[in-house]
Amino acid sequence: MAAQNLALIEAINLALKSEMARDENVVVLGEDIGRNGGVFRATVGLLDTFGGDRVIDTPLAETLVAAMAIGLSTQGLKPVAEIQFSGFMYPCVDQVVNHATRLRNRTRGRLSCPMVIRAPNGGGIHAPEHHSESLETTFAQMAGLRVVAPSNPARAYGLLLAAIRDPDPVIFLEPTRCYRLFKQPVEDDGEALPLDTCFIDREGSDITLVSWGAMMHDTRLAADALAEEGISAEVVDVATLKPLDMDTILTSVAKTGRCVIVQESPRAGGWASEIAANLAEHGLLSLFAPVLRVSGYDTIMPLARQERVYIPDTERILKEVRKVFDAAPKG
Amino acid sequence: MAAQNLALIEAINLALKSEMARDENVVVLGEDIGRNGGVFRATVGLLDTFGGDRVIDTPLAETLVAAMAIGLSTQGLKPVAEIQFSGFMYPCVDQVVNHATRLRNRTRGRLSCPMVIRAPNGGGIHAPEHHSESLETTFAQMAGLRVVAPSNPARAYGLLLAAIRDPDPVIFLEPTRCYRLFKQPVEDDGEALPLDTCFIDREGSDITLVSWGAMMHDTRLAADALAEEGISAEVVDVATLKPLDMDTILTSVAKTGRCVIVQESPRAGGWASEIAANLAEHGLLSLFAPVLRVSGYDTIMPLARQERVYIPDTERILKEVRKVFDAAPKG
Amino acid sequence: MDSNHSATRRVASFEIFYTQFLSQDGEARGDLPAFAKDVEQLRAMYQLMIRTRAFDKKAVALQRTGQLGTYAACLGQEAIGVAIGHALKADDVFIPAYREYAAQFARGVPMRDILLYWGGDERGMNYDSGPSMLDFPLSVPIGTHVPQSIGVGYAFKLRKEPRVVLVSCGDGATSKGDFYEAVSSAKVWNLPIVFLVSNNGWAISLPFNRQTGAETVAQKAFAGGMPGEQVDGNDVIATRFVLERAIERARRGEGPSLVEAVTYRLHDHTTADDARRYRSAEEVEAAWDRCPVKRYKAWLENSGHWSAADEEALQTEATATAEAAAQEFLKIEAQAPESIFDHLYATLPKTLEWQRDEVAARGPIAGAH
Amino acid sequence: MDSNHSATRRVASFEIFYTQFLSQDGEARGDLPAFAKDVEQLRAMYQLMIRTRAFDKKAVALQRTGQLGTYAACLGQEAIGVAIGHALKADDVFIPAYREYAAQFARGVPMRDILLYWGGDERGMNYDSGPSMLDFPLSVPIGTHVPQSIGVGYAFKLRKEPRVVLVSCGDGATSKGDFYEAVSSAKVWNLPIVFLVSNNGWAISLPFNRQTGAETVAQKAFAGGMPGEQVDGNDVIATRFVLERAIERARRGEGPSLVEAVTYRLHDHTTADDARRYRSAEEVEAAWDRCPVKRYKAWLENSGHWSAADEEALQTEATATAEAAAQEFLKIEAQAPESIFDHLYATLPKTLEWQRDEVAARGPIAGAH
Ligand SMILES: Cc1ncc(C[n+]2csc(CCOP(=O)(O)OP(=O)(O)O)c2C)c(N)n1
Ligand SMILES: Cc1ncc(C[n+]2csc(CCOP(=O)(O)OP(=O)(O)O)c2C)c(N)n1
Ligand SMILES: [Mg+2]
Ligand SMILES: [Mg+2]
Repeated sequence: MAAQNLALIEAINLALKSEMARDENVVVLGEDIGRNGGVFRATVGLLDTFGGDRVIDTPLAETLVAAMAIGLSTQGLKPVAEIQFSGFMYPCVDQVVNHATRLRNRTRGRLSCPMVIRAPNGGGIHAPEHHSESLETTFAQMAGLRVVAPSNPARAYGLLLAAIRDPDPVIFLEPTRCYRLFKQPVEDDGEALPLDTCFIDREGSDITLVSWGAMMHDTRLAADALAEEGISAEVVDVATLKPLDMDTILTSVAKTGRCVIVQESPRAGGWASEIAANLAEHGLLSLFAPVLRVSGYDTIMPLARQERVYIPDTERILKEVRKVFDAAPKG
Repeated sequence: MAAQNLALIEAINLALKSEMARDENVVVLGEDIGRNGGVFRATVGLLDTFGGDRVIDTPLAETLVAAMAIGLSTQGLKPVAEIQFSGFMYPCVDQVVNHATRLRNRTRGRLSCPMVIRAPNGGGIHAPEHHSESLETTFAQMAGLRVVAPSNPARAYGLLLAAIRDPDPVIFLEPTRCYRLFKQPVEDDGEALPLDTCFIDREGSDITLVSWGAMMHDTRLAADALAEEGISAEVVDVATLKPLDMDTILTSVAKTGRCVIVQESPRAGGWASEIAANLAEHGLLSLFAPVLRVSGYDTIMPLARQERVYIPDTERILKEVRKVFDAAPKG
Repeated sequence: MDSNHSATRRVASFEIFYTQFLSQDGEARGDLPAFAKDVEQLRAMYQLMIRTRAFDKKAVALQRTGQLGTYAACLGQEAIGVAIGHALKADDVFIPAYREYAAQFARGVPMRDILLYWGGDERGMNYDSGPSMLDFPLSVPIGTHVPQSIGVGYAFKLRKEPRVVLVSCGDGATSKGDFYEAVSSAKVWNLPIVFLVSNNGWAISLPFNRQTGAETVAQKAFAGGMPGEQVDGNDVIATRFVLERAIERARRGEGPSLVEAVTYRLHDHTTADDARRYRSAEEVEAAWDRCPVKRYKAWLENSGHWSAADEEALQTEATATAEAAAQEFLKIEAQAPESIFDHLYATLPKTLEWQRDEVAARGPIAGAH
Repeated sequence: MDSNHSATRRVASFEIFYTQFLSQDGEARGDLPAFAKDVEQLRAMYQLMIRTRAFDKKAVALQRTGQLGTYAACLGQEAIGVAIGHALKADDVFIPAYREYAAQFARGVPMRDILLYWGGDERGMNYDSGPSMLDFPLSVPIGTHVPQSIGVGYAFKLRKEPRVVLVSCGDGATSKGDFYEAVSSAKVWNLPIVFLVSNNGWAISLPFNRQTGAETVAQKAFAGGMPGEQVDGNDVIATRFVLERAIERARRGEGPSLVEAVTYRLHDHTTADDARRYRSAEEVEAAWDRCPVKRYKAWLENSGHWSAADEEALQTEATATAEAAAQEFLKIEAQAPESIFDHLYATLPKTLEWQRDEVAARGPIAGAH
């Protein structure tokens, strides 16, 4: 099968189609995902292809969506639920943490919840209030869960396949502002990507830049800018946030001695802190300089006019990188 | 007024009584808090003293409890809501993050939510399933919120007064297994403690031990054990978790050069990671050794029989402390 | 239910009533309510309806030309907002959904603020004049605002104030647990709350008959032992009448109730939506026949309360008013970037000052405005 | 509601029926259901009730002597569990609240497992025999399990399997949004679900009339357009009859319904509770007159289906059975400490292996067992 040039949202759609065709137990559910094809069009065409039994428009009730996915998953189905924006996932939290993540443990393996909850995550598209939040850490804290945040179309495709096939619950957070930002060749080969390994997005030797989701785009741009200055940045995509593959990051930092972590969510309690804490524990001796975090501020996500004040950009990334090199000059 | 010797739960009760007497706008609400006096007896006597209008038994609906508190707080009342166990706070999350934390910001200061949600937090009392969770990081991530976790009766009294008087929403997490663990003289002087400063629980020079809530107790025991070995541990109580006072911790670490952080919640994404990340950023040059975290495991909180496998204890704290001194011997 | 079985007896029964004064063609049925004797009020209601429609049109136009963010039009639902605006007293509290602009205007929200809000500016929620100063800003997370009414109503009751809270939401919101937690409990304390549900038949692409198994929204009131009733939400006379009755009952201490205003969303869900994907042109066309403006205008004219000259003057004024609001909106200065810290807490904690300073030092950012 | 107004018409009406076959004193009313012709079944139902009561007593005794954790007794509510156990088919799915031990026993859960659960051991949820292998473990977060029934019922419907899911909860749970999100939507897909609410009058210290403004739980069904009915939950014949009817209707594809079983909690809420703080001795005493065992026994005896000798043999056997379960429970070996990692994921991620290794290396911990 030839690779098609796809935007990220199209790769999501392709993965859903592909896996629904391959496995009749896969069902999708959520608000406006049927006839309407999803508010971002992730589920376009599924209703016509797979019918209303497997493409389930739910009432406007996010707790129900999560709970229904739990119920479906206990019966051998593989539900892939969509929440319209990650800011509306909070009503799912109780169901996920108090049920989905622990049914296997509670029943000593008798029942389990192989289910996926997908949602667009993050800001940058001038959307209305509550449509631009970053929820990864809310979920990544929860034991028994996997959290995935792809950064490009090919990874979105392969990781979504992996998430659907995984025997445990997975939260799948898609980078809203990258949905149509760029295209990439994606082959519909049905190949899943591993769910527990960071991607080395680009190799480098002077500093390790770590990010995930939409911020990977700006991180790549920052690496480009650094390259022009003769600084070689290794870029790590932590697309599988939970469980966290620190080995790849530690190996990289052992090589570069410097690390900056980039996230969009507020600073305090973000996943960047988890990574930095692991570096403070295991990487201290390889570090030439403090580990710096570039993040959203500890504020409410501003409405559209000020969202760019909040969201980190290349300039802010480069500023922190410079601080690192000021503390530990190259060479 | 003479100080009384009180257990932590009694200090909570005293603070509620004291503040309800002082300020007629204070109301308490929650499940079984009226005639029953609360499942842990935190609200005993309030109904008789202040009447059913101000001591509100709510239906069994935690979203409602949080939303009702929001509504009350917008009208100039000062609601103090109780959730029976922190594991049942998840249905409050949406109301807290999508409304309480941001009403002030959304209305540019026109409306606000001066409210407190209290709950017992953590395990160790052989309670049933879902009664032993640690929720502080779930909330400490949220911008616009304060999160408080007292570790002894006197601080519980002074911090609860401060929380009630604070003009913004506060999550107040009480250490369940310390409710009746020890008593302490508490004076009903109506004096609030500051909401943005760590307590130096004990001064020391060789290592900084950082903790909060119930784990403070074991951390103090660990410091005692270290003192016998001639190691002087400074113990910092981060009772006001959010916003986080890193200055006190950094000052301490600048002095000791070593740091171990102790938390009960799972390791990944816990508040210990936030503190360690800040140390990796600002304290790297004063650190002689890696920053180690002692924490619950990244598992579901086990049922009662195995809860002690999960909850960190003095032995586990001392083991990490020894690793630190192995990496950077004293002297 | 095998209700005839001798071991079985009936223990409770419930009824739902529907009220409509003005037929689709503007004919009056039955004795009109007392307020209908006050011609000035009748005219004011019509004026508010038309101004709202003009505003709505302008807002959509601003969005289509890239001058406004996503906007949720109220086309076809104006009568409900007008009825709310006229039924509430100044010191009542309104907790709105997002299509009752007419009510917000009546309570003093400047049109500019609504534009600011959808334009992505927090200042659009700082209603600073008239009764709206007491009101909540609209809630985007559907239905989550509904249980907050319980706290507001409880505060009124605790203080023995003769005030009422009206909380509104859409039919979609009635699927949310938040809605039911409020409905189930309001009567426990007999609170002065009116729950108003604008059932416009759709929640984005989901029709009402796929939203719930219930035949009406009104019957959901029974889950809380409250009265529930339906009204023709495109009949401004009926809607105001039914709402006023519910509000005054609540004010007299007779407790909460639920009103389902049956209406239709004539526009796309928002400007980001294309309703043709999920509903037929015929359905929408048929709904235009039930348009609240058409019907009310016909009745006002037939009753001699409204003339062609009145109409012309109003249309001109309404368009100008909307245009003026748009200009005011477009000219407003950007907030300072560091204003994102201004109302985070009553006082910014000192540990966050460096973040504000960083933003302030950086100055204006490309793309922020 | 001013229902006589000429602009107002009735558009819907609803009724709630209550079913009781056996009076408080064990007199039968009306024609008994068909299953009452099968004496073996009638006796089996009684036996299950008595065994459950003996179990309950033993569990409380274990707790009082420090050999069990907090335990939620089912005293006074045994008829409901028995009815469920007899009404469900083997391949149906039961999603229980926490007082239907009789139903769980009927479906194959060993008594030992219930003790293990309240003893703080996850193995108490690994039901490994009989129909219970399909069932959910009980849900401590009140009401949260209720909407999960929608997914289970949907799976049955999707696969065209003639199976039913029965989900049970208490009156307190009916205040939770989770409950309503399920009730509101079940009929959208006409799912084969029976919602069973055991209304025992109390949610810990909150009496039903402070729990909700609704007069009955049954009427909450109307929020989802489903049938709702009440049954005397202390009448095992009526409860089984009503449940079977609801279950078989669901199985025939006629959709979901809600059954409110009116009962009373004769025990404290749990062994950690002291009900004397919030309810009177008179109330409890009066409730003992409505005890499900007393009434059913009287009727069985009067009907000649049960003798004093039967009773004596059963009591002896039931006590011995409970005792044996207790011994089995007390003798079970502790799980290995590192078992807390065993079922976290299908396969433990390699990044967590060091944690398991740390626990394993440490060995047994004081206080863990
Ligand atoms: C909790 C939540 N889920 C989903 C959305 C996305 N969304 C916005 S409006 C809407 C439909 C609302 O329907 P309804 O309540 O009937 O109001 P209407 O738009 O018809 O006025 C949806 C699903 C949201 N804003 N909040
Ligand atoms: C979400 C949640 N909130 C609070 C509790 C604490 N709690 C346990 S049982 C109970 C009362 C339950 O009442 P009801 O549903 O009527 O069941 P019953 O105990 O009467 O059988 C409460 C408040 C809980 N377990 N879960
Ligand atoms: Mg609608
Ligand atoms: Mg009950």
